[in-house]
Amino acid sequence: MVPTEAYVALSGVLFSIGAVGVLTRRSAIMIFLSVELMLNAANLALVAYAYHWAGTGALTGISGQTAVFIILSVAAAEVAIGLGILVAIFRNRASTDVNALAEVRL
Amino acid sequence: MTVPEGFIVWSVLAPALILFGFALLTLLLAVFQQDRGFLAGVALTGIAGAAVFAFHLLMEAQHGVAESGFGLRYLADAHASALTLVILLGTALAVLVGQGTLERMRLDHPEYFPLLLLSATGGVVMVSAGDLITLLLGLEILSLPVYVLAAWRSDLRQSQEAGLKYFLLGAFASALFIYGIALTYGAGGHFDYANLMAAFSASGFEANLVALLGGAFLLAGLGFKVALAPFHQWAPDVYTGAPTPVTTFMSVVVKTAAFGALLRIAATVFASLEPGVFGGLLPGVLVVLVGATLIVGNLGALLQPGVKRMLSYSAVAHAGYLGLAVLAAGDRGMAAAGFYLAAYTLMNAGVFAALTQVMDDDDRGDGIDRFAGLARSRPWLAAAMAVCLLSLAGIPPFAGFIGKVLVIQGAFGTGHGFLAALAILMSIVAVVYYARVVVAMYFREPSGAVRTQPSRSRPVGAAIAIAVIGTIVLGIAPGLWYTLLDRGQNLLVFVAAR
Amino acid sequence: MISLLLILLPLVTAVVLLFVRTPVAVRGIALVGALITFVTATLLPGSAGLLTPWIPGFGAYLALDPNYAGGILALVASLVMLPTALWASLRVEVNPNRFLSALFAMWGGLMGLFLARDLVLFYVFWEFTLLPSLAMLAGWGGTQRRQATLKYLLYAVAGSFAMLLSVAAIRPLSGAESYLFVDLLAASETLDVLTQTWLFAGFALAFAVKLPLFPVHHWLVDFHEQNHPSGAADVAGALYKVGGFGMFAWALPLLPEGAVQAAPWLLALGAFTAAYAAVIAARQHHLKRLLAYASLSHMGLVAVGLFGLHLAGLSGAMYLLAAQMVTTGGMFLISGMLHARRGSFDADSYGGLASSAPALAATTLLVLFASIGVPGLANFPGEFLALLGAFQASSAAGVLALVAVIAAGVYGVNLYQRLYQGPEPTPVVDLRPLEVVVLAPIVAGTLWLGLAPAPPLRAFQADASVTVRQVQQAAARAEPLAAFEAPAVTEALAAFEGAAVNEPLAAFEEVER
Amino acid sequence: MVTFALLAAVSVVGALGVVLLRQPIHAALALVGTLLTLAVFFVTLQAHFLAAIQVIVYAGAIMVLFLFVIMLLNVEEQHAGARPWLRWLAYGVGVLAAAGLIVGALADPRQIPDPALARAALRGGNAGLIAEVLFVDFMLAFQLVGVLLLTAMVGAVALVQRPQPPSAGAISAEAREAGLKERRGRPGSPEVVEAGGR
Repeated sequence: MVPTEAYVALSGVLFSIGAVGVLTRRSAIMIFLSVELMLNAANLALVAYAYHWAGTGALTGISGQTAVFIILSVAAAEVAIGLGILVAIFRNRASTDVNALAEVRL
Repeated sequence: MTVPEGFIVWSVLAPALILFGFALLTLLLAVFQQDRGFLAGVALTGIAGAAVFAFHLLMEAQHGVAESGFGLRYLADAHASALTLVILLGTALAVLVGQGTLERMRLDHPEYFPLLLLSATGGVVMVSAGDLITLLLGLEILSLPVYVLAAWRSDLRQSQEAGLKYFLLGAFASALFIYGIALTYGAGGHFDYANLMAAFSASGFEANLVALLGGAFLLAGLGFKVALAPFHQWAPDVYTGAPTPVTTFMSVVVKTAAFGALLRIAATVFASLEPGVFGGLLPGVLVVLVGATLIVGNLGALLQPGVKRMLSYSAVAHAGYLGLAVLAAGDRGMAAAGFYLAAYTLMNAGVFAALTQVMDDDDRGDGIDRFAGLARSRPWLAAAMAVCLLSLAGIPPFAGFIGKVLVIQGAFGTGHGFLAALAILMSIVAVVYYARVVVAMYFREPSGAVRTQPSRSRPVGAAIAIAVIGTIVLGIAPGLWYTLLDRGQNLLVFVAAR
Repeated sequence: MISLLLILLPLVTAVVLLFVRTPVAVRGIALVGALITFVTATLLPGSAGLLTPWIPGFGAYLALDPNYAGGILALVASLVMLPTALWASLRVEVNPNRFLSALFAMWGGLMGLFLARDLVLFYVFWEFTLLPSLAMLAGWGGTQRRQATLKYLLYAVAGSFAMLLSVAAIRPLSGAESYLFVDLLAASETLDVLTQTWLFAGFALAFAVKLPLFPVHHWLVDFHEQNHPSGAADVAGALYKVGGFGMFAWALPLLPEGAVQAAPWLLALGAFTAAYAAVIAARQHHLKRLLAYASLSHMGLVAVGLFGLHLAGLSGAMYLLAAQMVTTGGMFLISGMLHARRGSFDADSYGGLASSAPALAATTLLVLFASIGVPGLANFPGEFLALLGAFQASSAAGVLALVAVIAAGVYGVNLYQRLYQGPEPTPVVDLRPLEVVVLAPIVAGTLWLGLAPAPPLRAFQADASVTVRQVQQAAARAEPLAAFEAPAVTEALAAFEGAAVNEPLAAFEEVER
Repeated sequence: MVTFALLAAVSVVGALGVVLLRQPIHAALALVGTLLTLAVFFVTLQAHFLAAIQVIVYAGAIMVLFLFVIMLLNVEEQHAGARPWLRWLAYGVGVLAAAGLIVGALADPRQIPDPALARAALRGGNAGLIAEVLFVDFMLAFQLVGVLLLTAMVGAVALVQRPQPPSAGAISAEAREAGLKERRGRPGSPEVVEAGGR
């Protein structure tokens, strides 16, 4: 059996890659995709720790999984707003203009 | 599986529920009723209703009956109720400013009011949250409407960029925060503060590094929201790009909610971490961030030509002063921050409200030239602006001064004298850039090139009046508010530790 | 209660004046407000103080004590403010209601400043008083007022914020119960030398700006030169030179070890300031600049008295502070009256006024002589005791300070000659009845402080003895920091131990006779 | 163990694809790959319900939305030439963060959990068990999720359902009609344009 620490370490790697994506990519949608990657890394860590706590006999193991469920809906809400902003910008401009605006320098 | 008895306590939710209910009401009414004044009235009624309940809870907390519900996942102690009141105050001021300016700025969308109320609901949840998941949800409910509002001006590229940038960095911050939740859960096995505290202070707790990393990520996530350097870079652009009424809301309510949450986490969960090998790392990081924020915010403000942008940087700088209170969160820092946030809400909302009267109809034109001679053309507006600016600069007898003394005393009490000295040094810099506006208003002749007749609006005037009177009253009789915070202090720790 | 009333009355008057427009009403309200406030001030000695919590939990109190040294200063300041308000209501033409409002706000702030016995409250009044003085300069100043205001603001704020740091730090570091003077005094022993020195430095910076002392005095001259020609704002500014009072009332007794470390340096600075300013004053042609430098010179003497850390010097410094309020204030009022006649502040454009305006000349002579320290008039007792203290601390500083006193004689007499003697270009009107009314309190104050110095001096001495005791204990307790050597102070202490408490006073009374 | 290493490698490659691939479409598909490997991990960690959700909601619904928007907006990444130092700084921060997190995770001194116990406690992470926690412990959070989704809906609608940009928005229909008529009558007259603009 793979120890939960390995999963957490993997999630750390994925999370860091996502963070680098946020900092280096320039188009809004790519930044947003990187954020989704970070969220998923966090979910992996949560599930791994849920397993850990269940395995140590603590009663709260399952609540980690439940938190993932809630974070999924948070992500969905964010996606709704984020894509809404992008589309709103798109609607107000000619389609060729979007790239210029969607490029956000951080 | 049944819900344990006494688990659900509706009364603690009252302020949030009322706000949410009125958000829905304004949303429905907006379909039939296009009259902005009416919608604003409904929104203000909701805010007042929520304030009544929050005040009741605050009074109960004074008498030792701090309520909580959902198994300590939602707290209505002095800290939560007091900051709820501050959030409601900021929201009410933003409603007034919006009502008075949105029509003029041709931004007259009726969704403004429900979105503000929804956002405020999120803020109330944040300051009352007793566990990290509730806090996260509050944070999101707070943030999403603000993203929308920041991008409100469909005709102004600046505003849309502000919205997009704010959203992207907000989402990034949320991701950091969520990862922090995951690590904290990994270290403590719980999401609620009470159990986390118990786990962290239990003997034999060894997962220090995981807990510290969790704390660092939570700090970074909330640091983005309150614009602590180096997570502040979005703030000047977004505050400047967003429509000014929205900036009013953003700069006070978002900051209050995020600081409220940060203070509580710092005072409970991470205060119980044993020093251990990496002890002092978390406060150390915070010290660096606060110092950097003070420097970046104040020097940044000094270099800005536009007043709105200067105020945006000044909002960053004030996050630094509040950061001092977070360092002393376990001590008297929470009460100090509660006072500072109230003062900051009044004076900052006041200054932005006054700014809307000086800027022109498409929400542009914040050059210092516009303020030239304002003392002659609009003496009361100029005086109000001057009071708010002086208060922001920390000059007595205004509320900002008392706030500053409180946080600086807290910093000394926890041994951060050096940081306090830095804060004071930076305050001198701050006087220079605030004084520039005052000097323009009172000394410079109006230049013919710019329009010198600022607009007049009754609701904005009301907001400014509330802000100025509040700033003066809190400066002269700070005990009115500080006592409520200070007396609730013990209960707060008691609630968290129970 | 009287103390609270004394603070609130001018503030209420100030607020009321903001809303009044008709000239008659403005004058009436100002006159009534000033009279009531002054009468309240005369009730001050011996009245009960005030002590109620202000910010509970933070340890700040609304603490006012009229029976401290500040009570006397408040009374004297009110005596000077009364004619100033009257004069301003006659002479300020543009927006007189707002000018008077600022003046009354300043009055209230000063009263609070002198009476406060809680450090936070003191600081609040300290800073609050800055605002009306800024407003008067900014709104009614001369052509260079913008620059003068900014300079004043920056100096004042930089100093004040340094003090704020010390104010905020002193309670948590010493573990005092509250910010009340008595609590801080009791807890101050727990602070070590280094902490005390740093805290003292914070106070000293603020007080040095407002004292003012040599390197940080630059704002003063511009401030006076640019203020409204009536001189009313200058009078308020002269009353606001409260750095010496802050030292006496707060910094020295609370931080005796820090004081012992810093005193020799500050003593030297004070003596230098006194001499330097007096010499410069002798070369000035602009009347207000001259008065500004003269006032600076007096403040140097105040510093000399204070930092001798000697009973006589300390009480003399306070006495000099009170006396110069009357004399400097009076001189600024007279300068305003001269300006009303000739429209100029150039001393050389005057001359020979004595023949056409004998009453004005006589009054000027009296106030000017008091100002330069002629025995029997207001400044003399204070100057004498301050010098006495200085000599006991360091004879070099004493000699330097003596130079200042002598130079004062030179520029004082010279000024009188330039204004009132010699050929007269055109005759001017003598004192008008209203001007007599304005100057009457000044003359009365000059004579009162000159002829009956003992009661106020005793009061000052009682308070100064607290400081002296603190300093003695500090010196006995601690080795000086290696970096700082304080031979002058050790000498001063040795000298003090030989002198009985009342000896300086006795010596002084002898001279009087 | 080998399976884990293999899948971990796949997920990291997918993640790198998100960050490095030029075409947004490719990057999005790389993310879908990573999400699917995560679903497999969820299964091995006794979270079957979440694995299903991950595939259906995340890799399915949310990513489809992303792809839709990418297609709709026809986004093409123009390569960032500016600020290479920021890029390197970001790489540095990323490597440091990854190293810190790996050390943090692996240096955790606590005992490795007992798989049998975990399996018994999690019972495969089935929906019923999650529901029990969700509707009791997380009841408040669950309600707040409802508020959040409503907020998102209102926000999205407010963003998209907006009156046309202000050049038209401020003019009432009649005024515009009148202005247009006038303009048609006297083409190019500046005063009329002014009047129409009010």
